[in-house]
Amino acid sequence: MNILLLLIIIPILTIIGILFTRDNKKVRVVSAIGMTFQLITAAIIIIWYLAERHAGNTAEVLFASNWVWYETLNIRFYIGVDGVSVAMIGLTAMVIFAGIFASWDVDDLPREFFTFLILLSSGVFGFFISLDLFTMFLFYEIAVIPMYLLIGIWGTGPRHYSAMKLTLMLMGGSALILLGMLGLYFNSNPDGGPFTFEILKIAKAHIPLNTQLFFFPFLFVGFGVLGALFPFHTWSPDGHASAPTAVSMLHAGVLMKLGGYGCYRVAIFLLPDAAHKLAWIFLILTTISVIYGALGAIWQKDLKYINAYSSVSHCGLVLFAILMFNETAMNGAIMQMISHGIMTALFFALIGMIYGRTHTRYINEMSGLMKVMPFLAVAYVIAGLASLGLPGFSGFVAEMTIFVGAFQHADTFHRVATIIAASSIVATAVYILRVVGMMLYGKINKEEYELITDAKWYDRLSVGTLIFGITAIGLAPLWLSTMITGGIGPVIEKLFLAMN
Amino acid sequence: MFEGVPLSWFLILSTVMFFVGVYGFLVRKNLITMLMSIELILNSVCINFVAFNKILYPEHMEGMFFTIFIIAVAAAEASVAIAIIINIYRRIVNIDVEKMDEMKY
Amino acid sequence: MFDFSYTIWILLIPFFLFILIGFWGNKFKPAVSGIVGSAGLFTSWILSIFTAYKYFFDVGRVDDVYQQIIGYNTLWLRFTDTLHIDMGVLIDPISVMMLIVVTTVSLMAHIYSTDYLKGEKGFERFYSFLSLFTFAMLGLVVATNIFQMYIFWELVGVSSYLLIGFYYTRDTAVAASKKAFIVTRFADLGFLIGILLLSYYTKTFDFLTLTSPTGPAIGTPPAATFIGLSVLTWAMILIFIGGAGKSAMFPLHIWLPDAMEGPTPVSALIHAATMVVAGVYLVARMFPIYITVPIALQVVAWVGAFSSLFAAIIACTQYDIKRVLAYSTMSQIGYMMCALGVSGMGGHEGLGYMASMFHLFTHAFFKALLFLCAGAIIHAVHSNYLYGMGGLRKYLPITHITFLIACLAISGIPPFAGFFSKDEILVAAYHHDTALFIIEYIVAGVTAFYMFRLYFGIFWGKKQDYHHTPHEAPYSMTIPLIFLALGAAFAGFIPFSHLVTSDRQLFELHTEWIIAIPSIVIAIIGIGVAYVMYLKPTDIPRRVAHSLHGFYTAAYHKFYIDEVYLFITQKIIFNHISKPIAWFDRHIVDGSMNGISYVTNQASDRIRGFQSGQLQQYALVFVSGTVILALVFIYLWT
Amino acid sequence: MTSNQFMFLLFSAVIVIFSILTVTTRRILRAATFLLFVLVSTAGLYFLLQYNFLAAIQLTLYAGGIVVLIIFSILLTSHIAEKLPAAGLMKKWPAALVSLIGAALCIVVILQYNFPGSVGSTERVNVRLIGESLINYGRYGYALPFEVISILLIAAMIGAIVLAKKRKD
Repeated sequence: MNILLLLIIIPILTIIGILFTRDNKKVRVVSAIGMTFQLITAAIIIIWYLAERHAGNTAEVLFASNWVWYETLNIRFYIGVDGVSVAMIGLTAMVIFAGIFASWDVDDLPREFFTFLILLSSGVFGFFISLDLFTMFLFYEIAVIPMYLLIGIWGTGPRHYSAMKLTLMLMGGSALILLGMLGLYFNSNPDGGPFTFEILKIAKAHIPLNTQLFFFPFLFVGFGVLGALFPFHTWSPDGHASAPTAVSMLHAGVLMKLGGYGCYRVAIFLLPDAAHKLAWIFLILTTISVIYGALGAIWQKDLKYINAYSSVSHCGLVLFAILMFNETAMNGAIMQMISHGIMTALFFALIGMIYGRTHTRYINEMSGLMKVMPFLAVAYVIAGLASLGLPGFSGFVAEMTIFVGAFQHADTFHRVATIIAASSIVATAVYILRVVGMMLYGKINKEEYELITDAKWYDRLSVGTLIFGITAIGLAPLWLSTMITGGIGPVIEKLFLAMN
Repeated sequence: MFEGVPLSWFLILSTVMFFVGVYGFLVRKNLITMLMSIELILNSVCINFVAFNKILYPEHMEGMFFTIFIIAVAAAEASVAIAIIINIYRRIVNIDVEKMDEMKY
Repeated sequence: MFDFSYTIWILLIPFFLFILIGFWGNKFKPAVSGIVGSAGLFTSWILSIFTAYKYFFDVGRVDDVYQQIIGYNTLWLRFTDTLHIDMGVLIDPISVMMLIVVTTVSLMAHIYSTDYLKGEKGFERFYSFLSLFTFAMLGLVVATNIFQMYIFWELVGVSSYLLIGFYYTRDTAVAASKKAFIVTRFADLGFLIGILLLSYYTKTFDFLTLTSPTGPAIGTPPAATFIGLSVLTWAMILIFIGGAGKSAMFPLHIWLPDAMEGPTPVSALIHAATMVVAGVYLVARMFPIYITVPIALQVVAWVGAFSSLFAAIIACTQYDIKRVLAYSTMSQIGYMMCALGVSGMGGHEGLGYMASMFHLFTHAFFKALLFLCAGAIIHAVHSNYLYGMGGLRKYLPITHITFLIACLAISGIPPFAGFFSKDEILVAAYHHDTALFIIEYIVAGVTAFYMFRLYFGIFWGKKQDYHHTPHEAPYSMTIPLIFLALGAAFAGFIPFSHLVTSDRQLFELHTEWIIAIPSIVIAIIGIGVAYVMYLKPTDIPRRVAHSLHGFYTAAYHKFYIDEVYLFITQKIIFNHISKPIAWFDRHIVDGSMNGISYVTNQASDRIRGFQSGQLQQYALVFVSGTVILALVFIYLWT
Repeated sequence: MTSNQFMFLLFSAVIVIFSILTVTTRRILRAATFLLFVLVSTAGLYFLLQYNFLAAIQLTLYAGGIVVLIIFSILLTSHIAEKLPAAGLMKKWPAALVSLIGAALCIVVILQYNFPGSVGSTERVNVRLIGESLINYGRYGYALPFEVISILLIAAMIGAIVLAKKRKD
């Protein structure tokens, strides 16, 4: 029995449990129990992984299991983790755990809501642990589809439009991914013999440059859509604005990371030569994403839009760093994924809680909330400070790793791009402080806000978990950095070979 | 042995009749008149069969037999069609084909 | 070798206080937070004093050279094999001096605030932020590498933000805090890029490696150039931009006057004595590198000199006493920067460096004292404005005396502390560049003038009708005043040239009376002018202002720098960049995505129209199709 | 002109004229009547071609059965006096065009094709022969189509009854 399977089995058991729960009120309890176990499992996996590495296990992936799924096409159910995926598992478990508590007061069809939410998370977990492109794609779809229902049914505002837009754009992306993956499959064995979907095997094959050049854009753009690559990011503001709290959290926190992870694990790792040749195009796009998202956020009035644009900026930084092709920047990219994942989940959780109390998301309609809900307001300030890259929080660690790493590039173009990207930290400060200043500080502007209550215990638990995450990484980043460095070794090695 | 009339005359006749039937089918709105147009089409085909049989292969009888079968099928078709028409008439008190577009899209 | 690893506790005590008061402060009575905070900081202060004693008088000096000692170091984050952030404590003359300054002023602010902020909402919040600031500032001064400095640099920035915005229900305070953070953040971007440049060429963050004469920055400087200047020059200029932002040098000074919206002890601690001198400290810390790139050092000198003059002129026209002090701070920091800029390396050449540090040290005392006095005055009259004050000397005797001492000190009247340090700066400037010397000389006079304008305006002048009789502050506020006044009076006798020098070797200092006497004279002239104009309410100030009409108005409006910034941020960035981007995103990028979906929709609608349900239409198409196919196959495709 | 030709032309004139009238008249009962004329004339053609049995079937089944059926249904669904609305021009013209082009195309093809003359001798088709063929399952036997047709007819009969039956609800 592979411990990684637990990550998929626990959600399924939880869903079964939810379906057999009579009382609608108990559904959330069942979900919470299930996701607590999930969180514990993830923690055990991380600790176990670190212990194995400490004990000198140098295998490329740990906890690997490989079952044949469909003999004829050589499709396998192949799971295993390295430093990067372990980190992502930890992130996902944390966000879904917080997400369950953040949606504690969903009254409308709670059974279905939690079922889809957990189904989505199981897709994400599956994606991160799979080492076979086919399995990966399968889990990817499992993660994306429930999103449509979750936004379409439980969303707010123009939810059908947003859900449709989001789903269609992501589906478009996944169509590209599918093409790219099939391209990889049919070129996975240029020397003859059966084709394979296994990532580690494809990585060893020598795919001709022209083929790589053809398929790389498919994969990178396909995953890039999910990673909010400019100009394919527009699903993000609308989608996030309409999605219910927990869905925004999971989506921005975790699902968008599938994009970055996919770019890293599939596009860059398997097509390194093409990555080298084409990196400059995408580097320009990602640099634009970073600046553009930050500047775009300054003008917005809707909290969720601000955060969505901020996500565009931060996720742009992830792809930006991945394209730098050196160990430090890559390390920073993964850390940024984790950091942004927790941070933005925290943001969306808080926005949901604030919206639930004030019934507006427009910052100019709110003022002085610090006074009536100190806990949420302080948490929001913390999230904001983390987001603008304050030392002591994870954002700083990730961004600095990216900037230092990217700046080590010998090429002037890359260093100029780094400087441009780094200037986003000022714009970030502007829009974060603008929100904090307008919404939390000042005097209370409406009488009904006087009656607002502060966070409930489940809100506190949800927010507390995430704050713990960002500060833990922010104060002691070394272990995480070391763990990730171990994971990205093979990718860097491959890129290095491709460079020469 | 049939003398005097060339095969092409029969064929031209049936062609004309056939396309008159087609025209009727395309233009008439009333379901029953459309059915009549179909009868015309069928009839023209029958004439073809018979003429081919008689003029080209007088020793065989396939054309005639097929005509018989067509007539039988036409009878069956007419009866079912009329049953349907009456049914439709009961439902929408009309047998205008243009009004029957519920199956669109 | 003496083990300095305990010094980490000087930082950690405030950090734990921050956590403790931040999380559990509201569980107890507010006073508990004040007492715990002050007591904790007292421990830190004792430790700092002990460290200073040990370092300067016991173990620090080996063969007449002060050693740079790594008291504590631990790996925090590794980027590459050579680039890594360590967290540690570097003990050398300037860091030890700063430890003293920071803990002393912070302790005074802590004690002072127990009464100053009594009864305010958020009392414990104030103390936790104060502890956070102290922690960050201490971390900054003892940084062993430039990245650690950057980390704490950001942290002092944020604690300054939080403390300026302490009265968060006041819109001006919120705006000021935002402004302070964003302006310094912008400067920090320069700092960050400077660090990146420096680290790219030297492959290290470590101060000791960077400043070592044989190190990668000095021993083997990178050959690369950019627009005619070496990358090292660029890196140092960029780093100086960071320092200029924190130290409120022109043109990044605009946040400092607004920052006076914060509680007065905060102004005293952060915006007078400690955080704003971080820029000076940064330049001093990197001084061995600056000395190898003269152009960067020129920039430092001129920016410093210009800021000092600029701020001094504005200070003469302001009525908010805290703002006057803020501009005065800016002016004095300009002095320090200028002193660094004119300094050389080693022995008497490094006089400017020594003088700058000396002035930093004395300035911390008298400027903190001035602010705390201002706090006591505001506490008494509930107003910030000069025209609401006058004749207070009888009501506030202790404040009066201490304020006078501070004014004399800042004006450079012997034997008060400011005289010694300012005099050395003038000497250093005189030997380096006459133009700079003249600027600084004028500034000395202007400083004396505006300080005594303040002094006479507050304590003399016409008597005001106060709502209730002003009364002297309680002991917890006057004791820090007296303590700092002692410092302001006698700190000048500390033999700095034996303690803090550019090459850490002591040298003998001689007072150059040829400079000192004119500087005393101009200070007395300044005081005299102020005496004439402000001792009694007269018409002279108005007439002077009138005769200098345009210039006066410009100075009164701070030379419209704020408006320029507002124009750039509001009009250009907000309205002409961000708004169009938002529009572009919604309408062009998203519009094209929606356009794709619209076209698809329309196309599908058209295609759907074919399936009309009209039987005869189908039949017509079918027949036509058949006919066309027949035609095609018979005639065209044979 | 032989008598055959004359008879043929006569019948075909009737057929063509009444066909056209069938599809153009606006009175539905007249259309049925004209259809009857067409069918009868067709039967006449069969007679001309000496397929007497076939002609008889045509007369009884078509003229006698189907047309009567049609007339019944007309009486059930329309008023006799009612004039059908004329078809729109947008409908007429394309249909006429397609029909004309189709007809012209077919006629041109027919005229261009050179049909071989008849070869075999002929014998008069008698009813016995037809009957034997219908139940013969050897060469030239039609037992299978015959059975199929009978099943079809039964199915159609049942289907027609079921369809036309009035629903209880």
